Amino acid sequence: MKAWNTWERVLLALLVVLLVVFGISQPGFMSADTLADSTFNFSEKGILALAMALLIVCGEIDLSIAAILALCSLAMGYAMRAGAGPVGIGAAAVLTGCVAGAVNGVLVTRYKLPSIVVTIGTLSLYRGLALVALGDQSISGYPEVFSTLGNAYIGEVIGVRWLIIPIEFVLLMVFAVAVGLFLHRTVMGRRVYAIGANPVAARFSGIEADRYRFLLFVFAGLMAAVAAILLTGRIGSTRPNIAMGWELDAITMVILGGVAIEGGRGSIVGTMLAVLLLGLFTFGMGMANVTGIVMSMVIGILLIVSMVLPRLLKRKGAHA
Amino acid sequence: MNTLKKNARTVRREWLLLLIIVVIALAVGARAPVFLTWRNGLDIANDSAILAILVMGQMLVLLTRGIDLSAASNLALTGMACALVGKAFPGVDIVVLIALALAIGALLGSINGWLITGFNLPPIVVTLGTLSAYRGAIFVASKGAWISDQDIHVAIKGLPREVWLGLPALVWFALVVLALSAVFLNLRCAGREIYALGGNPHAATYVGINVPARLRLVYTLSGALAGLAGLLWVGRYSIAYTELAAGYELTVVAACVIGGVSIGGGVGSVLGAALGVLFIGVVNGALPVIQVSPFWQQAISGAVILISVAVNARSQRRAGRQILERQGAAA
Amino acid sequence: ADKIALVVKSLGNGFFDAANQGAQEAAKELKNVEVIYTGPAKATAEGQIEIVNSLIAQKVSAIVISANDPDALAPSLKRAMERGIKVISFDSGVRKDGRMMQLNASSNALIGEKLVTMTQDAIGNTGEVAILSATAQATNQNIWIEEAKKVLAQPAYKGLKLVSVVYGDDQTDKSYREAQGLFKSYPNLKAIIAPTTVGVAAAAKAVQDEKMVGKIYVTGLGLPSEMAGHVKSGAVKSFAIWNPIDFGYAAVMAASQFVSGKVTGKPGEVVSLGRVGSVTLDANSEAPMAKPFTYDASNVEKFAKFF
Amino acid sequence: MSEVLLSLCGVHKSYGATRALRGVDLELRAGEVLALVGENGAGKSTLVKMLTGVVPMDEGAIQLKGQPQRFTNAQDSQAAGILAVHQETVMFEELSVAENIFVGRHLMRGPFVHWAAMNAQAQTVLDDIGARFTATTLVKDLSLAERHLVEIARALSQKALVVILDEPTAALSQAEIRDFYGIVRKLRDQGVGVIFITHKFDEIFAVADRYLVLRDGAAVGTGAIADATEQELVRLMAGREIDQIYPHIHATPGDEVLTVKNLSHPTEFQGLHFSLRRGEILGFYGLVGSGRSEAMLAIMGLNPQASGDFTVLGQKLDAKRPGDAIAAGIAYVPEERQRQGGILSFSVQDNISLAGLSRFATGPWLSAIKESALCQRMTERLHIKTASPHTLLSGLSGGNQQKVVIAKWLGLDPKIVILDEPTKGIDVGAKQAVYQLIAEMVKEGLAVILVSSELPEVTHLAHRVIVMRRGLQVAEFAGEAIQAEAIVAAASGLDGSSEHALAAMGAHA
Ligand SMILES: Nc1ncnc2c1ncn2[C@@H]1O[C@H](COP(=O)(O)OP(=O)(O)OP(=O)(O)O)[C@@H](O)[C@H]1O
Ligand SMILES: Nc1ncnc2c1ncn2[C@@H]1O[C@H](COP(=O)(O)OP(=O)(O)OP(=O)(O)O)[C@@H](O)[C@H]1O
Ligand SMILES: [Mg+2]
Ligand SMILES: [Mg+2]
Repeated sequence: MKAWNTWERVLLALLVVLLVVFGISQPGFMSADTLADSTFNFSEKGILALAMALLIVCGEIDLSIAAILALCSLAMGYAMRAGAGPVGIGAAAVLTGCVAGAVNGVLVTRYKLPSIVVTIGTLSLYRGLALVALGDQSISGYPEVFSTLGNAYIGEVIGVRWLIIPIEFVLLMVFAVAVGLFLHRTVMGRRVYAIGANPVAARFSGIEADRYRFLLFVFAGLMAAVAAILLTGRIGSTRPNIAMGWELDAITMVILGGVAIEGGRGSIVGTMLAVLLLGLFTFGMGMANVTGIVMSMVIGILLIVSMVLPRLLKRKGAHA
Repeated sequence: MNTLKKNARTVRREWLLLLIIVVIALAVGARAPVFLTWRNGLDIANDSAILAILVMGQMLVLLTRGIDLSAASNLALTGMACALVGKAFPGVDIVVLIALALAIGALLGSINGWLITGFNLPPIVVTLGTLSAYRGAIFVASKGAWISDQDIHVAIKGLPREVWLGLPALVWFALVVLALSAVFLNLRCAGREIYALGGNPHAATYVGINVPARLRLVYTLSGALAGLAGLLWVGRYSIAYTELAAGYELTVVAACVIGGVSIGGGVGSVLGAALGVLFIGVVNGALPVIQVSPFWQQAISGAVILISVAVNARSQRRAGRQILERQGAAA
Repeated sequence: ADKIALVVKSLGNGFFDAANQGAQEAAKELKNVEVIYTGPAKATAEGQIEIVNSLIAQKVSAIVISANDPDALAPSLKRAMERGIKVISFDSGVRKDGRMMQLNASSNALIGEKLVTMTQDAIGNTGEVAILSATAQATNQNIWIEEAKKVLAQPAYKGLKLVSVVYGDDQTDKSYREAQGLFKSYPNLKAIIAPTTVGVAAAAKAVQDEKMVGKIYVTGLGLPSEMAGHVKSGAVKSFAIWNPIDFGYAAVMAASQFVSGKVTGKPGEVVSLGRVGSVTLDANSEAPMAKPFTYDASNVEKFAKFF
Repeated sequence: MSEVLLSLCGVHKSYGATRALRGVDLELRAGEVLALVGENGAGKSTLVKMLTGVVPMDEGAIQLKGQPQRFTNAQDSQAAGILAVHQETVMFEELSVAENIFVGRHLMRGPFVHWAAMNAQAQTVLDDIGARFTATTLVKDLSLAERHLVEIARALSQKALVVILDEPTAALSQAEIRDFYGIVRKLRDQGVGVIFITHKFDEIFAVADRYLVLRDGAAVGTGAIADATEQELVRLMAGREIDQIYPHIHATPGDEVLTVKNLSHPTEFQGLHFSLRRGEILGFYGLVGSGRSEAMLAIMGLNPQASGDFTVLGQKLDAKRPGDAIAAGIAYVPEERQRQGGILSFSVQDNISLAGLSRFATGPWLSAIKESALCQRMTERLHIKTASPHTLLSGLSGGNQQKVVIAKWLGLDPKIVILDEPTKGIDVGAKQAVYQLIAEMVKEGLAVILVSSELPEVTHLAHRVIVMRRGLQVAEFAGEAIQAEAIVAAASGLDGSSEHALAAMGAHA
């Protein structure tokens, strides 16, 4: 339940090493522009990872989160076509996200189904609905606000030119702090841990486990909606295959961040460090023109090594 | 009589699935008679064959409470390896290629098994990692190039088009794998132990089951079957490339779930899983025939998964232990 | 050396590999130019955006891109232009404000017409026809299909009936299954038009496997090396493509013109494409490279050696 | 004296820093029952695991019939003739009884499993021990007690030299325990050596010939049961005198705090009526599976199918959620400590504060200071032995884990405490502490419901005892009327209160 443990320290050290290595090997990597721009690549994924971290700590998982994102983006498109203003478009996304998350939540809590199976099903269902609705078209022409939200820097908006931090990244940080405070400092956060660590004992202690599970699924839908608003704004178009496969990226971030897949352990600090680590790592490799697929191979290996290494060291320690 | 009731329950579930499949087939056939032809049946069988092979591997893993998310990546990597070997050595025999596919697949699978048992890691995380790692390895091995029709070894291409005793070779492969799986799970000691350790992993060590060895076996078998499927896939579509069958692992898991294999381990039968495959095959085959927009395919398969797990969960829910004497059940 | 990045829809696609050959050729000819060949593994816009972002950080001189989505790429390419990077799109275009020039392989109208005339050559004046496309979002395929539909609407082609458009997502296996589905749904189908190199090969293969050769003809846009076998088997009578090597070459040549400041992308400007000739930008800053070239049994073997 | 079957010499075993066994010697003869006793964590189960090859031995020697042995897995030791009924149930729910009996050593015909032979042999063994189900039944359709019979059948289905029974009676009913004694005696008469592990002294004296006492991983005493007394064993186990296990209860019941009317459930229990008063200990006695725990869960709102009227301190309680019952002042210390009670991966402090988290909060924020204050208070009050409040619960002994779970509930200052089998599986020392605590609670005016399957516990502590049988409230005793014989008779239906029940017990008796 602690936010700052050994694993977080390891991640921070790795982050420093990464910055030094890329800073030396990739000219231009350590420039403010580059670092700021690199955050575009992972801000939305980071937002998904925050919701995923809460769910995994609570012993659940949501594989449909990226499909919900697609559905929310679709809702934005329809709202725009129906003549809604920016607020209406945003509200449509949020509403869709919450409903889609609630469907997951109901299936998991009401029908007592394992969340991995439920969300494999809703993954196909949501993605499929987006396909049905959109077919061979794409929607574009969103109001300027969204493009600003997705592409602009905070400095441009508040009139401080030198402050080149993307709005997306600022939002990610705000959410990270909020989710971190929630999980590590509040009563409800402690209960989330308890449910993940031992759902039966948690219920016996008077914790309404199912209500928390349900709300966390809705929250995942909400975060998917936020990510949808940002992503749709950033790329200015909605297609049914938007954010395809991002659920696995989010899960990878969470696990690398030290959250145990079986629930009850992990921290938001770790998750955010992993988001930064993976984001900057892929960006740096991208600058070296390493192809995406090789990057994901390296990340896959990294994921396994990060799990194996602590155990190997522990074993060594036990022998010594 | 307790057992009778029990068996009746599970058997009924499988009959129900079969019934649904038949009803769908007839309904589609009523609208498009071509659907009920022998040819179409063979097409569906052909399309389902590779899925069936993968599902048998995945089912073994699910029975032990694991999951093998790397199956599709393994398939693609093995397929690419076979295609490359076939390209480099045009003289190589198909038997050698099959053996090679099984061996490479098994090797990749055993890496999963080794990581899971050797370091006591959760299967979902390990196979999530190898999912990316194997996929990337294809790119590295092929330097990103596609191996297309003209470079695929003739024997690999020819194999899926072979017809033996009136049935396509792919179907034979699937039937043999199904039969071997059924024998393995029902009549071999190791198969029974897989059910046992999936049902209660902790207790398994107490009765002398070598759990790590069994887990390694299961992941290796799953890998070997994925490898075989890779060779067949490359042959059937005459192509090998990095993104081959990407995302197919979820279809495989879905087929298992529809077929009544429990994610929680220890529950599932070869017959059920095979029917799950057939179900997906029939639905996918039916959609284009009744001219449902192809865009509906994915949404429908999602809905089917949800409905079938909900039905499964209801039928498997403990019938409730009865302490009170039932009314009128006086001795 | 100036770095020019060639960003393609996805890596491993034979068409783009050939285009890269031409691009490298152009780099050699231009000297002092380095071509970076890159693209995502899956044909997605998000993947391309990540690549564009890292190209901006590398401060390349120009980006030459075939986009997976005309709108999605625009914002990050705009940022690239703000940072002084020249952006031109080729093959599958980017929205007007996201690039300085769009180089089309050919004119869209010509391609649409070509697809229909090849079909007519294969099956005569009457019969059911279906289209097997790439992804449902692919910009250029959708435009060609529109153009082909316009041509089909002309009285001269009223016997040809377009019954369906399906999408194989530029994946061989999916395209193959879609083709099979077409055979079943439309027993009277006479031709499949596949305006994508992946789809046309898969459809031809499906025709061969299902023993439909002579009954159903496949035509479309394909690579000679992949299609030679199918022409021989009779599943395909003719197909068309522009020369992808030339295409890659021309795109890089155009980019270098922008880098050296010789052109800026205003309508009416003449852009020199080296050995391929030169083109004039239209009102949308677009230009076609050449007419599509038809391949059939008489010449396919010869070209199969090249791409 | 008969030959020495099994001998252990200088056995050592450590789990990381925990030294579970330090140089234990043991000798077991043919046709003898050796009682292995000791406090929680003394190392009894570890010894069993070593003998059965489940965990490897660090140091020492095992000899079976004079032959040195080295077991690396459970199959080795089974093959050598050592069979065990483990403390944790070793059951495979989805498999048939026959397969559960033969799992790990399936009968084979050629390369294939010989189902027919397995079913037949299993049926023979089941018939031998008087089981009333068939070998092809799935285990998930059996009751808890029937499952234990399957475990016993597993141990008896093969030619055993040594049979080890690790707390085998924990879930058996009185009648079944009697049957079970019969089986143990039969084994002994066949010349098998039996090692019998239990925390119940009556069992030791009923079946054992010799005893071996373990304390902190070392053997501290051995001898013939005939020469031993309970006092002496307790002293050996605890390393000190424990003369008075049961404290004197000073409290006298006051006003009514809880009334339960017409508490029913479609399958588990029916028509329960009772009330509870301040300072009163109300015992609930019954055989395993008689529905006591289920009824308590219903009071807590943890049993959604149940219905009934509850009044707490004059207020109606609509117990649909555990939070409501907790808010009304009811605390429930559940039966399964590790599954329902504590969270093993949480620290002691986090466990203690879990049920009343909102009391340590300012707004939504948790206050670590308030938490640790409570934790400190409770550790002192209950004498919880822990290195620090931040030690994980999994690092505590069973008895101390139980105290932590009790502390969690006492920290809420409840009016009513329901203790469900509070001493299950904990040693004498810890038991005494728990009894002491109960006495203090009622002295302070709390009302206590004590659900227990241990007769002495209810007879010594309770003011009133309600007996349940098969989901029904069949008898109530108060004051002088609390007599062991009468309670057992009511619980097993031998008091003639129900003809059906008599018939049901017939097969066991
Ligand atoms: N797997 C394990 N890992 C670490 N420590 C363990 C493990 N199993 C047992 N121990 C520790 O070893 C010691 C002996 O435990 P053991 O289970 O043998 O006790 P026991 O005498 O059977 O107790 P009980 O009466 O509670 O069953 C205890 O301190 C226990 O905490
Ligand atoms: N056959 C069985 N299968 C699974 N669980 C069982 C079985 N029999 C009893 N149990 C479990 O044991 C627990 C106790 O059951 P119950 O409340 O009915 O009896 P009880 O009188 O409290 O007996 P005890 O607590 O001594 O077991 C319940 O939680 C129940 O789920
Ligand atoms: Mg023990
Ligand atoms: Mg109980």
